Amino acid sequence: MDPNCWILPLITFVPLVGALIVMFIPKSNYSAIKATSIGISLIPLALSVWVWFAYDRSGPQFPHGIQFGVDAPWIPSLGVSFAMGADGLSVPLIFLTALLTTLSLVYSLVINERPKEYFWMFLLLETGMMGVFVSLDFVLFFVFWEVSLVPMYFLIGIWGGPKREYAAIKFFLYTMVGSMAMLLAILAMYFNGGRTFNMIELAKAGLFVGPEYATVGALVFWGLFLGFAIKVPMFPFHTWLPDAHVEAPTAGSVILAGVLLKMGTYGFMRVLMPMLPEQFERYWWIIAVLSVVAIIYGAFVAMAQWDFKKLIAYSSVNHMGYVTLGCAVAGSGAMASQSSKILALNGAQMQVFSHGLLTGALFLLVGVIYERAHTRMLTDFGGLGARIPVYAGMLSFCSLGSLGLPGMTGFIAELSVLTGTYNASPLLTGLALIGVVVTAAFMLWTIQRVLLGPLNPRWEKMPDADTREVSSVAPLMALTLLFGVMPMLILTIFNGASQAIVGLMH
Amino acid sequence: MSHSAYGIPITWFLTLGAMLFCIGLFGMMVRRSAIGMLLSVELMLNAANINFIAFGSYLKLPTIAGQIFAIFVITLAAAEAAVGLAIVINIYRLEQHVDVDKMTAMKL
Amino acid sequence: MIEHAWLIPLLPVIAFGLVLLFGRKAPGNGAYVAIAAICASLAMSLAVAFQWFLGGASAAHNGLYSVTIQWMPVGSQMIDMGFSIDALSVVMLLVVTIVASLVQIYSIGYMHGDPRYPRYFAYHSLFAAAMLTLVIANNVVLMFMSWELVGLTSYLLIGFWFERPSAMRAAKKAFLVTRVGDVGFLAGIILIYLKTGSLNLFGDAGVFENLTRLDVIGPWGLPLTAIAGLLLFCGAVGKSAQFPLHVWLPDAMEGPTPVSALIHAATMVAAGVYLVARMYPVYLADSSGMALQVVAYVGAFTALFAATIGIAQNDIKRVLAYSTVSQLGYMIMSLGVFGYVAGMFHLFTHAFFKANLFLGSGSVIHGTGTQDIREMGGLKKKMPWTYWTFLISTLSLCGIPFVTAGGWSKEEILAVAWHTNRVVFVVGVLGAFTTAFYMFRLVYKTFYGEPRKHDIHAHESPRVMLVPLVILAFLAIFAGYVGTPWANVFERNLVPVLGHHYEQVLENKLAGMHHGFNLTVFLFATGSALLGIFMATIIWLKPVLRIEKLEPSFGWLAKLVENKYYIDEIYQATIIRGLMAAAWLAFAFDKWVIDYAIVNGVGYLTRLASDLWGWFDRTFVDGLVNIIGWITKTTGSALRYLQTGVAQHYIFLLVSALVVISLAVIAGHIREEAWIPIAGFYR
Amino acid sequence: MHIGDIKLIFPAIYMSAAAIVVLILGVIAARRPGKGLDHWLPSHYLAPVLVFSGLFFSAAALIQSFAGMGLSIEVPIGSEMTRAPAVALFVTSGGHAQLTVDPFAAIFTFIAFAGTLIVMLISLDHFGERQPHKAEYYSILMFATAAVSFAASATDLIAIYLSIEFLSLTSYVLAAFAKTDRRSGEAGLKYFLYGAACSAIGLYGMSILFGVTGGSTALTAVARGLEDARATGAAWVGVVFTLVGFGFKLALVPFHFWAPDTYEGAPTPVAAFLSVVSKAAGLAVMTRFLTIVAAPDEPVSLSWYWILVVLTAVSMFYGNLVAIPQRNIKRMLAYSSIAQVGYLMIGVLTAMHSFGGPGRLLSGFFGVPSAAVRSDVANLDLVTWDMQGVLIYTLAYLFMNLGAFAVVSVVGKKNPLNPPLANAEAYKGSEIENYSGLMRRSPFYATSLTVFLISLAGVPPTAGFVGKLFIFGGAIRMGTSYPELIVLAIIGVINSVISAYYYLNVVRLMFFAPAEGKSEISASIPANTAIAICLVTTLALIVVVKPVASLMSSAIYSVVPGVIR
Repeated sequence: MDPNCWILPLITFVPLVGALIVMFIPKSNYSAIKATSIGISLIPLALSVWVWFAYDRSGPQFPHGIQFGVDAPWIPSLGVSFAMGADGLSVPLIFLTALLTTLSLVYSLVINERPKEYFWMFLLLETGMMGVFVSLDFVLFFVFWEVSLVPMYFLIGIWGGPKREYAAIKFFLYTMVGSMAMLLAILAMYFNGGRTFNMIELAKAGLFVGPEYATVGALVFWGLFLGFAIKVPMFPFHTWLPDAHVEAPTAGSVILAGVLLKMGTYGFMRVLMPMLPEQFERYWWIIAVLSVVAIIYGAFVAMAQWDFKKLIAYSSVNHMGYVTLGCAVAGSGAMASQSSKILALNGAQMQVFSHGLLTGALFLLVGVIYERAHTRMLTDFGGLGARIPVYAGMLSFCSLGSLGLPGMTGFIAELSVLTGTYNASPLLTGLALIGVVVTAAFMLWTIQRVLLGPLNPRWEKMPDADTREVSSVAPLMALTLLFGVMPMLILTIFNGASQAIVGLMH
Repeated sequence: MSHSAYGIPITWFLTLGAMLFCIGLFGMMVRRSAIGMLLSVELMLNAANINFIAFGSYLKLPTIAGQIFAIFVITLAAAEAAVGLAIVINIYRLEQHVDVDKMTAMKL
Repeated sequence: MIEHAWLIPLLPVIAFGLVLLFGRKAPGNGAYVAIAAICASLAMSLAVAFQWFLGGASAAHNGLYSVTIQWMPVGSQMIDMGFSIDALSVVMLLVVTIVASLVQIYSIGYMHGDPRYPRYFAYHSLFAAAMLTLVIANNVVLMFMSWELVGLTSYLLIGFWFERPSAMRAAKKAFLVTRVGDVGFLAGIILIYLKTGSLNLFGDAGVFENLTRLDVIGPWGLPLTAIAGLLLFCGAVGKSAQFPLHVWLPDAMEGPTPVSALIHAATMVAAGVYLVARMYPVYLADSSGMALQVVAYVGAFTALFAATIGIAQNDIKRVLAYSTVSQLGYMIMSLGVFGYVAGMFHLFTHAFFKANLFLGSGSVIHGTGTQDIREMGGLKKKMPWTYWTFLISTLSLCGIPFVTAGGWSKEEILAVAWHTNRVVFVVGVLGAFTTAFYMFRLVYKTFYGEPRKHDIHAHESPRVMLVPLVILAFLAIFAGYVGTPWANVFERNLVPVLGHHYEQVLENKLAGMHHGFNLTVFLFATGSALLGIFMATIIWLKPVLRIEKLEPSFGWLAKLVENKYYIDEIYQATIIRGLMAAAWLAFAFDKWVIDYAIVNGVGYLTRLASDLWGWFDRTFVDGLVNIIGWITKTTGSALRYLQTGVAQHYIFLLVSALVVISLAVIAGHIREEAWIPIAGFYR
Repeated sequence: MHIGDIKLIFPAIYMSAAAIVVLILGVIAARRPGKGLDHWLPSHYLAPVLVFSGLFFSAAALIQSFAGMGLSIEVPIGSEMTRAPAVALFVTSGGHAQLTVDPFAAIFTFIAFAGTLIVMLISLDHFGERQPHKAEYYSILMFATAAVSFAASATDLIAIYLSIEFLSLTSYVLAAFAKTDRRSGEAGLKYFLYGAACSAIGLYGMSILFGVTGGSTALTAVARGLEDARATGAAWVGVVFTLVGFGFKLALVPFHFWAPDTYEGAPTPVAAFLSVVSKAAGLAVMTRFLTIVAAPDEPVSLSWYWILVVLTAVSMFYGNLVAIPQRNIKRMLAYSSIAQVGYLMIGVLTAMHSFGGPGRLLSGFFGVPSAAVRSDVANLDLVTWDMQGVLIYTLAYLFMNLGAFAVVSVVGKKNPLNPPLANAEAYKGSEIENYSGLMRRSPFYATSLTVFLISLAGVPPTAGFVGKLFIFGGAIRMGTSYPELIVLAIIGVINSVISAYYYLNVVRLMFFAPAEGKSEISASIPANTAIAICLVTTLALIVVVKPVASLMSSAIYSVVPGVIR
């Protein structure tokens, strides 16, 4: 292994140190708390940008090697090591996590109810999330996976909406069931893969190959799948998402949609595909069918919503459907040609990044309007386009982006995934295309409900978006446009990772 | 059964022990007063003593380990009785009765 | 200048950004910046055209100049993207820049005093940029991206006055209907990419070179080229408002009139025709010829169908909208019957006179303040300039030969139709007759006779609106000379665009067609037009034939036509209500079946189980249940209930558990009569 | 009878001596209140200091036992010389040691001492100054700790019975200690009656074992006796009855009936002591008994091994499900500790398989394990995962449970002695509603209780998770050859989710519910130090796992006496 590079542990644990610092600030001093928290969250952001540029696009990818690697002994008797590293798959996610956390903190400047605990929890959450994307040892991965669960529970539970407690406990138990199934699967992999938790060795070890391991392999595969599918969320396990989103505070649901959902898909691409290629190829069509159902089902249900936030939550189900579809196609064995599998996986990763940016922005915008109107029911709005032009511009930009208008990342992702899927099964592509139209329908219907039409007299004096709100949404919009017009910048990173993963899937 | 050295086979002692044990156990279940239950415990302990001594002496090469164990058991039975009575008296001082059936302040 | 062709779309984009951000403060609050940009693009386009056609550049680059940059990596290969210049794109560049600049100049007058004035010009520049990118794109995905952006700008401009609910709905309808078409276009792109392995049109690895790989029999017995062709045609149907996706264009008239002139007459709707023309090799490579058949018949049907509806419309802009749909039908029809050059030539001329008609109607509306032609009349004297330019364009639209440009292009189409497909020819002639009939009905109703509503004091529009009208009228006449049967400059330059192989295919499809003046076609075309005009005059100018007398027999037909064959109502009933019902059903399923029944159900059951025990133990504590009844009931049910608080019960349960365990343990050994050895063991 | 090296058992002796000293000081002070010894050397502050120094003695014993582990020395018994394990004490004829202070026993002694230290810190705060009979309380507590260390090292039926009884008697008294409180009296009585019955049954079982296996009370001899007496039904009944005695101490399901009432009634520090330290003793004895004597025969008929598997599963489900509707937090913690025993038993069963498993039964010289075992001995590090699960989870359980009880005692502390039974309703100290809005009133206690509860639920990065990782890991490792262990692991996972529900219910109340009108909670320094110690260990275990894991794995080794390295 090349010499330990301590950048990733730094990115992961700076927020934790920050959280401790915030704990010592007196509770009454709101401004100090907010300033230090945002200041601290800037450090990982800066480091992640440095990692983005220092990352060697053609360098070693996950199963064959790792970049920015660090490996220290932790529990040698069990084969547990403090191993971290990043490759094409995780570098953008690290940047996304850092960016969304900073923007959420900027947006949360308005929180004045128990701000100390709020910011403290947020920084702890950032450590948890960052840890998941960088850790290369299953025990470390599992610890960070659960660490990110607890602060989110409190964020929803304390600062949430009316039904927050129900939503919080539902969110916690749902994810815990998944992670417990994952724990057993990890342990089984540990014993089958030569008594080590290190992901690289496990990926190389060729787990559960051969007929005698058929049942055990299937059990392990579906255990891991359950853990990740609940987090994505995939079709049958998605019912916690609307409740959690609707009840979470604005910044909370931005992080929930922007990053926490990505842990599920990251799991698919980092664990399921490279480590269990044989099982994945046997069950890929189940995942594909579930994802297409999610795309169509999510779109239709979103159309029937009157609560703005719930609508966006269901649209996330629709968007994440594309990601899992991309993964399924990438693992479809002989069904698709190599280049279309790589294209599908590129599309999936692009959709992950684009969904993070766009849905994060949308949730911020919903928060902006909720603070002014204290209602999220679409029936109460109307004709705001004239009254608050800046907000209207931002909302229409993001909505059009999320319905896949070309010139933005959404379109590139959907195009790649659909092209890849076409090769595997034209029927699924056809169905997914229906989803595209219905998504366009409900997004436009929302814009019409909120911005167009005659101005609802209640909002005569509604002030336009102020600098805090604009500064938290503008970077996201800029990035969507930048990567939409010039996908070269980010796709070269994804491309390396996809080639490595698809290469493993023979 | 074969004629053993002591005239009577070991099974007689074992059955005596078993009967004493069952009486003690039944006593624990049925008695209302705590004192009654203490008595039953003593019965059970003595049943075990009988077993020990019987086994100790009836082995092909008899050992005194059985009797040693019995002596320990007796001393401990005494200690137990002392502690038990102390607790029962304390209860009586508080509630003027030692009827176990009525003591259901803490349940489910 | 050709190397800098990529500047042409870039200037309007810069203008869009500037006007959007500093609209209010810019000179002429945004208008002059936008117009300056579009005029610069116009100048550059003219320069490119001059250099291409006359400067010998086309020969230098043997018909195609294409430049690409790296865009997206896929595995080892790299997808790249760029722009290309050939005769077809130069023609379109000219059309778009000319009409766009004239319309923007016209808009200064028309939109004067609108509260969101700068934003109107920003959207205009964005539209121009998107359209120009579409025209010079050489990569199918770049075409699709600009295609969607064009759709977006039409959505923004139609819904410009979004306070009006009707405008808002029209905008959403336009976007969604075109989006349905775009999905087909996207599917076509995917199919082409997968089969030919590349997204670039030109170059030896490009799409056009290895179309043969597409020509393999796919599903439903059709070759994949036919399917790809049909899918691309879906996009064209959506964007160029062909039947059945034409419903959005008439409603799009909600937008400002200059917008209708530019977007819904000249340029955007023509994008569909341009797409089919640009991808013509795909249609030619189709061995079964199915795709072109469908294109032809859809075009023909739309032409006639829209023309008939045009007759019964009373809103001046809706009449022109249906006439556009019908004329687009003509272009698509001509492409369908291998009239590749004729179609493009008609597009070229149509852009000018239709834009002129719309701007004319704009100035009429601007003058009279109403759009309903039944309230107009006698404007001839009050608005002479508008009247004359309107009349010239109407003649051009009806296809009067020799004088007007429209005449040449329509005659060209009918000539090709005469040669290849007689059914289409007959439909074309009928279409020409109906077009002349409803156009002159419109002219007589608005300009002749006495003003029906007296409070309208019509006044001529300001000069800034009239100048573009005059220029367009001039073009409506002289644009035709480019493609007269004798000196067909158009054909000489356009056909090589297809590339030598497909040029040959086109040649033998049109073998034996008389390339000069065709008397019979001429007679039919002009005859039908004049007959149309005559019928209109005897009904509306000098009421010889009372229209009311025809009422009883043709009443139902008029009703039917008036309501646009109830197409909108059918859509409303089927698709839209169906979608909403599906949405409600899905949500109900999600809420009740999955969320409530399964998830909460499980949660509820465990809550229920524990609460049940809680309730059960509360009742027991209060009730004096007798011991025997209590023992049998409790051991069966709640575990928690076991914790009765009475010491004896604990010991009882202990003993019963012990007995059960011992029996279970011994069970294994009873059969081995295990007890006997004990006695033997001891003395 | 060869006495053997006394230094090994010194911690227990030291503890009893210290108890006596505290008792005498207490008596003297009680006779002359005010100016006497009570003034300048209050006994109840002396006790924790003595226990603290006891810690060091137990550490020394641990090191010495490590040195002696596996070695055997020639021992003169009566006339001839016999070989006995170096760490053996009171070796009887035939080389059977009554007490074997091997690392396994030394670690449990250390755990017991640490546990008692924390319990004493909690008691200092809970009872405050004016507790009558202070000295007696602390000395009995110290006697109980001595009993635990004896029990941990007992490898002879008599020694086991004596130490278990000694521990039980002391804890009966402790349970009933709040003399004026009716609930404590009742708790003590129920505990006593149930305990007496169970120990009597256990004794009867031992008598049968003694008889059937040829008249020797040493575990190793009993194991060999069982080898040929296996056929007789009596042998199995004997084993089952003996297990009742240990099961009572562990509060395994059918023998748990005393636990809820006793925990609720007894003063909170005593409940803490019962739930952790006395359970540790039970666990030590159970593990030693099972690994040495046990031999679930092959093919596995309905032998008592399967009974244990069923009991483990049932106690996990019973503990967790019945804890959900509880309204009193002490009662809830009682049921939760029953469930925790379930997890511990998975570890014990795994440990049993890896050493006491079939075919590996001790044969030959005083139970020197067969060749297979010796091979495992060689590479200590390889044989991980199977054995140390029990010890690591015990350590984690010790600190998180004691932490939870510490916070409960601080929050529920109405007045030094629980109010008399009459106004039981008034005494809402340990009702769960009492915890609503605790976060606003006292954030330190709320956050620490949250950490403990989350750790009990097994959520990383707490000690609970580390414990569960080892337990489930061991189960899955052995599970490949004994599938029932995988089933237990799955049941364990399901139960941690169920347990998360009622643990989080308390957390929910503390954080989300409004704290109308409840007073600020304050506690003295000892309680805060106790909570701090537990908090640090619960959070830090995941970092310090490396040394702890290797220490535990070598300790478990020594369970089998006479293992020659």
